[in-house]
Amino acid sequence: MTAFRRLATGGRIDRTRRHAFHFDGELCKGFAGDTLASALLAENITLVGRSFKYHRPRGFVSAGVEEPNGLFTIGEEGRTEPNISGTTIELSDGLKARSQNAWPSPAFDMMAVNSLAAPLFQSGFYYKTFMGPTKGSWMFYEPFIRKAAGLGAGTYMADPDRYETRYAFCDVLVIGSGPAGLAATLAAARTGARVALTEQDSELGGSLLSENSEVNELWRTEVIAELESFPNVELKSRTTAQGIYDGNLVALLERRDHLRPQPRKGEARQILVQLRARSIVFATGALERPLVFSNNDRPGVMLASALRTYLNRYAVAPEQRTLIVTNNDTAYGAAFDLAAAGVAVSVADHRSTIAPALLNRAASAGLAIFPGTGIADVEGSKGVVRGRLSGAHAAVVECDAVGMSGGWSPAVHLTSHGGIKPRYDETIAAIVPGDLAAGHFGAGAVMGTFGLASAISLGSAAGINAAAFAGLTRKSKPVAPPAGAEDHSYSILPVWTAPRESKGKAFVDFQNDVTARDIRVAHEEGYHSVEHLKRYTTLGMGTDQGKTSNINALAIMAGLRDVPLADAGTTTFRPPYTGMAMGAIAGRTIGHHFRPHRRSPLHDWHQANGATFLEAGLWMRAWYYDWAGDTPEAAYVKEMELVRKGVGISDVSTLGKIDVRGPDAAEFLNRVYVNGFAKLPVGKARYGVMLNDDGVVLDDGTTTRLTDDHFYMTTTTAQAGEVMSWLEYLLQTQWTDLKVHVTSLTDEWGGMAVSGPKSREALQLAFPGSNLSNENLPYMGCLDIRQDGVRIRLLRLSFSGELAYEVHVAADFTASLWEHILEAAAPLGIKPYGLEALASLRIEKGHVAGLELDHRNTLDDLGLGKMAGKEKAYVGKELRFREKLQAPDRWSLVGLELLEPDRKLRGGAILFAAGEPIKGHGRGYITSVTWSTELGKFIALALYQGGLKHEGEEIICAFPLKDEQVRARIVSPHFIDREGARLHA
Amino acid sequence: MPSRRYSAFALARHAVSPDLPWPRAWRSPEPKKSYDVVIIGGGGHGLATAYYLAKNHGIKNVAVVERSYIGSGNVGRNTTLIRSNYVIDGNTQFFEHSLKLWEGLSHDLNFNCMVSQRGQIVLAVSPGQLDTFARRGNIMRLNGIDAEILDRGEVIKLLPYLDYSKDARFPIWGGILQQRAGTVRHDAVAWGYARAADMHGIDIIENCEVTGFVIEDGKATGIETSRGRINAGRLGIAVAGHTSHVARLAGLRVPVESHILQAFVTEPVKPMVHHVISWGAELFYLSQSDKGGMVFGGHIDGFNTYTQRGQFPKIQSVAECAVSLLPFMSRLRLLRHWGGIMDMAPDGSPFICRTPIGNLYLNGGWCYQGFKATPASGWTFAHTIANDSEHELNRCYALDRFEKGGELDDYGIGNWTYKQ
Amino acid sequence: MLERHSALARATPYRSSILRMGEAREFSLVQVAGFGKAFEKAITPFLGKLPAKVGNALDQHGRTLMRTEPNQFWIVGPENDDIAAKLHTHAAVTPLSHSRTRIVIEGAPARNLLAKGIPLDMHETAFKPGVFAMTGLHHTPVLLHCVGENRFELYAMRTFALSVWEWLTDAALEYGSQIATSL
Amino acid sequence: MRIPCPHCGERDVSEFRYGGDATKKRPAHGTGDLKAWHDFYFLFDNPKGPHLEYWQHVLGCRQWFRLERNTATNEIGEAS
Ligand SMILES: Cc1cc2nc3c(=O)[nH]c(=O)nc-3n(C[C@H](O)[C@H](O)[C@H](O)COP(=O)(O)OP(=O)(O)OC[C@H]3O[C@@H](n4cnc5c(N)ncnc54)[C@H](O)[C@@H]3O)c2cc1C
Ligand SMILES: NC(=O)c1ccc[n+]([C@@H]2O[C@H](COP(=O)([O-])OP(=O)(O)OC[C@H]3O[C@@H](n4cnc5c(N)ncnc54)[C@H](O)[C@@H]3O)[C@@H](O)[C@H]2O)c1
Ligand SMILES: Cc1cc2nc3c(=O)[nH]c(=O)nc-3n(C[C@H](O)[C@H](O)[C@H](O)COP(=O)(O)O)c2cc1C
Ligand SMILES: [Zn+2]
Repeated sequence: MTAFRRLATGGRIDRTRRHAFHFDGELCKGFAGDTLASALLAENITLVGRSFKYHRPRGFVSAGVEEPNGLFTIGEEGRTEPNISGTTIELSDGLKARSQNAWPSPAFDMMAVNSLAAPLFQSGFYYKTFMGPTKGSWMFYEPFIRKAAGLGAGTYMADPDRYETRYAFCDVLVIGSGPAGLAATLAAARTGARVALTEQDSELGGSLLSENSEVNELWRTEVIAELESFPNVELKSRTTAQGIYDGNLVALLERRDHLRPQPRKGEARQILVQLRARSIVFATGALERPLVFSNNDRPGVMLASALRTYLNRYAVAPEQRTLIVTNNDTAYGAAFDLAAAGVAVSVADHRSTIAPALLNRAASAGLAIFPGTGIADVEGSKGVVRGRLSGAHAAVVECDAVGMSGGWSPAVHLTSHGGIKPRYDETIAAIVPGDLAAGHFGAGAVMGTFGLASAISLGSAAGINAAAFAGLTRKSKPVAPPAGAEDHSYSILPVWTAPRESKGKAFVDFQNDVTARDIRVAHEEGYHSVEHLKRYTTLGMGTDQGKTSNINALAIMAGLRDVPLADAGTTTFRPPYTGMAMGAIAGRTIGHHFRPHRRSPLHDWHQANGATFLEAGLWMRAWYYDWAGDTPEAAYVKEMELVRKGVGISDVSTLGKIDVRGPDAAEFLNRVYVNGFAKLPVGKARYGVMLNDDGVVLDDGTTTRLTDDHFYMTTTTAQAGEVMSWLEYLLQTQWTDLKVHVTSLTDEWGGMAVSGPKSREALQLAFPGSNLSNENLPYMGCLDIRQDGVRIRLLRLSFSGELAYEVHVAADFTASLWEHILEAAAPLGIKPYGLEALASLRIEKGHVAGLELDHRNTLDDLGLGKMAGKEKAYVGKELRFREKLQAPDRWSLVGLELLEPDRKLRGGAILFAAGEPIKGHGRGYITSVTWSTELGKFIALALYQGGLKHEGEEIICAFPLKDEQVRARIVSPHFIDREGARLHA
Repeated sequence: MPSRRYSAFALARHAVSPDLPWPRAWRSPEPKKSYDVVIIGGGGHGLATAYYLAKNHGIKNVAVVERSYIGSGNVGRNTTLIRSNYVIDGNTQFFEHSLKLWEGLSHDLNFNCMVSQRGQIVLAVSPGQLDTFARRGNIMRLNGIDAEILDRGEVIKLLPYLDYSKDARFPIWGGILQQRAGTVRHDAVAWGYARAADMHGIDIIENCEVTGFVIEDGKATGIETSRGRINAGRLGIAVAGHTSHVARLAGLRVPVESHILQAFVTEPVKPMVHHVISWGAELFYLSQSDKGGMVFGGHIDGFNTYTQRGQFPKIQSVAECAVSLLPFMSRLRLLRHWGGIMDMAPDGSPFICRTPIGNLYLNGGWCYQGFKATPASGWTFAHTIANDSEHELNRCYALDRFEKGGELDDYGIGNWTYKQ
Repeated sequence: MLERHSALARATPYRSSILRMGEAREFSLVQVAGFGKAFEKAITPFLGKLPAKVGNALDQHGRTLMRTEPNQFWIVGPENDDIAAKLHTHAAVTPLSHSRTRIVIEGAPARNLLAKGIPLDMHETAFKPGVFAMTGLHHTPVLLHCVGENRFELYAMRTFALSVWEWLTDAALEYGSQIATSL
Repeated sequence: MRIPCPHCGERDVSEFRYGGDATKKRPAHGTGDLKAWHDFYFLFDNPKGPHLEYWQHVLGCRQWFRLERNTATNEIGEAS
């Protein structure tokens, strides 16, 4: 019966440092250097979970990242982490691990009844049922299916830990620290290259750590010692190369949480490194494959190499007897080491002829060898009791553990991320890398060369070649192998599937409970392509991504289809190589730091003076001020009245500002704006509209001519970046003959709008020395003045429709000037007004803004058609005249007045002509709404079919989301001061 | 030959007699010399088109030719969101028709596509955005489509695990819910349509790449393929990301650019997220698959490519969205990520139409909305091919609409393929 | 009297024994641009030798010249520098002193800190004193100038400066004092 | 992906902004040639293979330039 024990001596564990940990609430003990898996085995806990579909008892299969079975939920509260494989978790004191898919416990699991219904759950059964009785029935079944699936349970609590990201660069990156990787690193380092070695394991050494050879261990420590002496070498253990991206970008996940479950302040739990390597050496080794036979999922059935690792690295061995079943040479390594540790070992070898060297050594080590013999089945329910052999020797062997080896699969994953398909190699019955990309090199088991000496010599060569590719050609002497290192011959007899007669389930993908029979069913139904096989059976789609199962499955399917494995192909290898925390990918760019805040030069003032802010794109904008009220609804009305009746000041620093200059500046603007700018007089501003090439409105703003060849352009806040890039595009790629320079001044200048009938008075108080008379600074005029030696630009523009000015000044002075104006004009009752009022005032005036400029509307839709130059050429002129863009019944800009005093207009309401049925898409919709202080009613801007042709008509504004319909009248969008008397006052 | 119908009974029968073989879902026939109709592209749209040609129009001498394995394209790699929340006249009706077809699809195909109407919530991050959502919702209601507007409090009730703290960079102002929206098991759609089409005698020919067209005096009469020449009375192109490439073989230059969109899945966990969640701060959407993985995605990488590999900066920004909106995602582990090639149209809306070449029809320009469109796309494309004229549902999806200014820009993004 | 108000006036200061980080004010930044080689000839008398390619900086006459575009230079000088006036008639001169906030980062961990957010090789053999680069930090455009072995001047957009500062001080948590994340 | 800016050298793709097919010839303005403008703006060759395209070093020197890139492999060629 399956049983394991800890040996008194040996292994790499530190017996002086004990760790206490909990498994399903039970207190267990282990040592530093243990993994959760080795510690549990040492405690003879072999049944650690249940499979997710059939709820079969499961134990550890492997000792590494490929583990399909031994998954746990570790940590508590915000640190709860499901689906962690016990073979990769380093034991730490106080670790809490819980089993999955088992209730109340793995040993006694209620859901085990599932296995009775097992015959139903063959591949694809979901697609064949749960359809009835009615159409929507799936909605009834789905919750049960969902509950049953899903492995471990996560937590809703936020993750308390910190993650960081980092950029790094090097000449040569070596992935994997086995003999091949160590040799490559050393050889590359000797050329003077900047070398990084990355190893997912906690120690460097790879497969060497699983051996018990003193010479090899000596070699390992000497090489590492020499590497540590190089300033140009970075050794990263606990760092997994997760993916390789275009441009030789390698995503490395560095784990820092191994020994401290709760990191200190500012200390990252994990770090994602984006490393750019000039060249890469793959030394990722190979993963052993299970054999497919009945009940091969019983706890105690493991990979032979895993038994060897547990023995040599963790000093954990099967109680007394072990049965090794293999089709190749490597399993003998495990067999000999186990025998040497006093375990009685029998070996069933599918091959009838075995290398004499092995047979002799076996004989002297006292192993029972059964050539030409495989395994048909294992007996035992929650562990193995005995193995039933078949073939030349149909013996029954009592044992505590079964070590299986179906051959080796090179870890080719990373070599394939760039899109290069791996290929099948007959001689070792394995998938090996296809051609490597330029700058990529490989050595050791990953390339399918399974020998120590060759791993080192080829690794050393790869290191030198990689350095040379990165431009470092200095001589570097090859790395010498350990004394007496040799390449044992490697032979394998591929056997992919169990002898037919046995009836128990034979698993291919342990985690997803995919059996050989499921593959047969997929074949019957025609899901032949490896991709269909995968998707139909979910094979290889688990947390292990099929590291142990893919090749066996492909081979079985190839066999059923009777095509050579080479033609079957493989599924696509995708990053990440092993699961990686989402938090690590996001790093610190989350929460408050998710995206930068863009702040006006007046931000601090707003904050200190009762402003409530609103996110507008990246900008933080002063929405309304508490002097006017504590809700936006209350405040904006007060702020509007202030502007209509007296004077207010508002922050317009967010406007895009662009410096346009050069001999051809006027010509340039004349081309990008629909209206003329060539003849704009110096000292004058003009409102302009730009189209995109497609003839749709891109942006609007005012542009001022400062001198003949110098203009000051403003854009909308939202489009500033787009417009800037667009102007640069035109100048740098299309109109390269134009001598024009554009520079963004958005950050250089702050701006404020001083608006209201009393605005001139206000500014006069602020700038007593300047002549602000209507003559000297008329509407659309520009005047540069100085105050305390600081240049201030006064633009007589109005967004609100009142007499108004924009005051622009260098950013650092904006707050000070703002305060100066507030003080100077205090007698007039000047106060700040925010974004909400700003937007409402412009609605009353009928100025279009973001909600109307949504890339769907034309000049004519917005009632601006008249602006466009008839004769001159401008961007968008041609496509603007496309048939449908000129159609008379297009939706175009109108104003609306609410006709039902006690009710409300709402943005997003759909418009209908009075009396017509309220359905379909209507004749338009409301873009922006406000309460009009001037008119004492709700008004809105809207787009309506045919536009102002319908002026005066009564229409219906439907808002079915609130079961509302209100009556409104179509009016001019210019609700106030149509003839513009106030502007020119 | 045993009945090919799927049912609990059939399952039971196979359970008791394990050696009773299941019938093939679809045959893999050798291409015939000639067909009445050949559909190019064995994705969702191509297969659906073939199925509706047989079912709605009685045209059964049909082949679907697929370069690789069916479902190898976007239908097999998308984030499976279905919805019908469109504002533009034409889009609204088309996508609602699609959603109605989804609702009956498993029954219709006798194949469980796991149509899960778990509801989609789109989150607004500003009052202005809430207004644009309101317009959307109102249009939906006025066209008989379900929609509810949610205030912040209602969102908190439905999705208590989002970040509502003061640290949230973009506070949630509310959202819009379509309860009938949801997800569908993507591969099942390809397989279900293929199997149902096959039952009508339609040939599904995999590993058969179209390499050229046979065009005689302005009419398409056949195709050259990697498996030889196939003659056809009529030809339909439904190759999504490869639209330009295949159309060019017929001498057509089309308003489509191929861009990569990435998708992501975490390790499977027990049910946590019971809706489809979309975010208004940056394009981001997430749902939990029945297998338990969080399936999510963002915007396209932003430059044209035919590689199915994404760039890391986009991967990062999507992860940032995920963790910022759903802080608990931080500890979940990314299992796999991949990409698909999308046929981006300037206005983000598709083409289902005749072409300047006789007997040649085009279905493309799907951007990231093509999966939800699959049934209606097949339905209307079949109609267009069968009748050599557009169905009223796809009349607005003409190839030459830009010449006339007939853009259908549902989100007001503007005519840029790399922004849509 | 009008006074200058820094974008970082309200920022939480950063303290650390190994890393110095703070705003360096009192500088003038002038951008000069022109067309073709002629303009370079015209401004050389006032500025001296011009950096040959984008990315090179030269210190001379108490000023730092940086070529920021093929036909454009940045002149960083003392706050009261009058160079703008001198160049006015010879090139397109644009004062930008207020558009950028200059942050000095100095100390052993400086390079590691910057490597957390700047997608450039910060290795001392790669990013040497006298080199500058225009690149991105926290999604915003920045100009990073290496002015000493482990001393850098970072020019951030004024409207983003506080966010960049918040990002930097958060990233530097492991080297020094805690800061509140939300300001 | 790494993109070689002609002025700043090789940089991370995240510093750039894509600008579309650079082989398209922009028709003259003011000709009223609707067809030419339609084809220029709305039609794409969208080749699977070599592609000459515009990029702007938007977080760097802000210069627009042409770049050769293979859309089938993302292999980067010359920038000009
Ligand atoms: C990551 C991602 C996420 C998405 N998310 C969603 C979503 O949530 N909701 C949604 O509605 N849409 C989504 N989409 C979009 C949707 O998947 C596609 O629009 C839709 O699948 C396209 O239709 P299709 O299924 O026919 O395309 P495909 O499945 O790509 O079919 C096209 C087929 O044509 C074949 N083909 C190409 N060239 C040739 C040739 N020369 N000869 C023969 N065959 C050829 C291809 O191999 C392919 O199988 C997403 C797309 C992606 C990539
Ligand atoms: N079939 C065989 O005979 C066989 C099979 C395997 C190993 N071996 C022996 O192993 C040695 C081969 O040496 P090797 O160096 O090629 O392989 P190795 O197994 O010794 O080392 C590979 C290392 O790469 C690491 N690794 C894998 N993927 C990684 C990733 N994505 N990121 C970071 N680290 C990763 C692994 O953790 C491991 O430490 C030889 O001594 C050989 O005899 C033999
Ligand atoms: C909705 C959805 C869910 C997925 N879930 C998983 C999963 O749980 N495990 C997995 O390995 N892959 C999953 N995938 C990804 C596929 O394995 C595969 O990567 C994707 O279909 C693209 O195919 P390719 O990687 O072969 O190019 C999922 C894909 C989709 C579209
Ligand atoms: Zn550059």
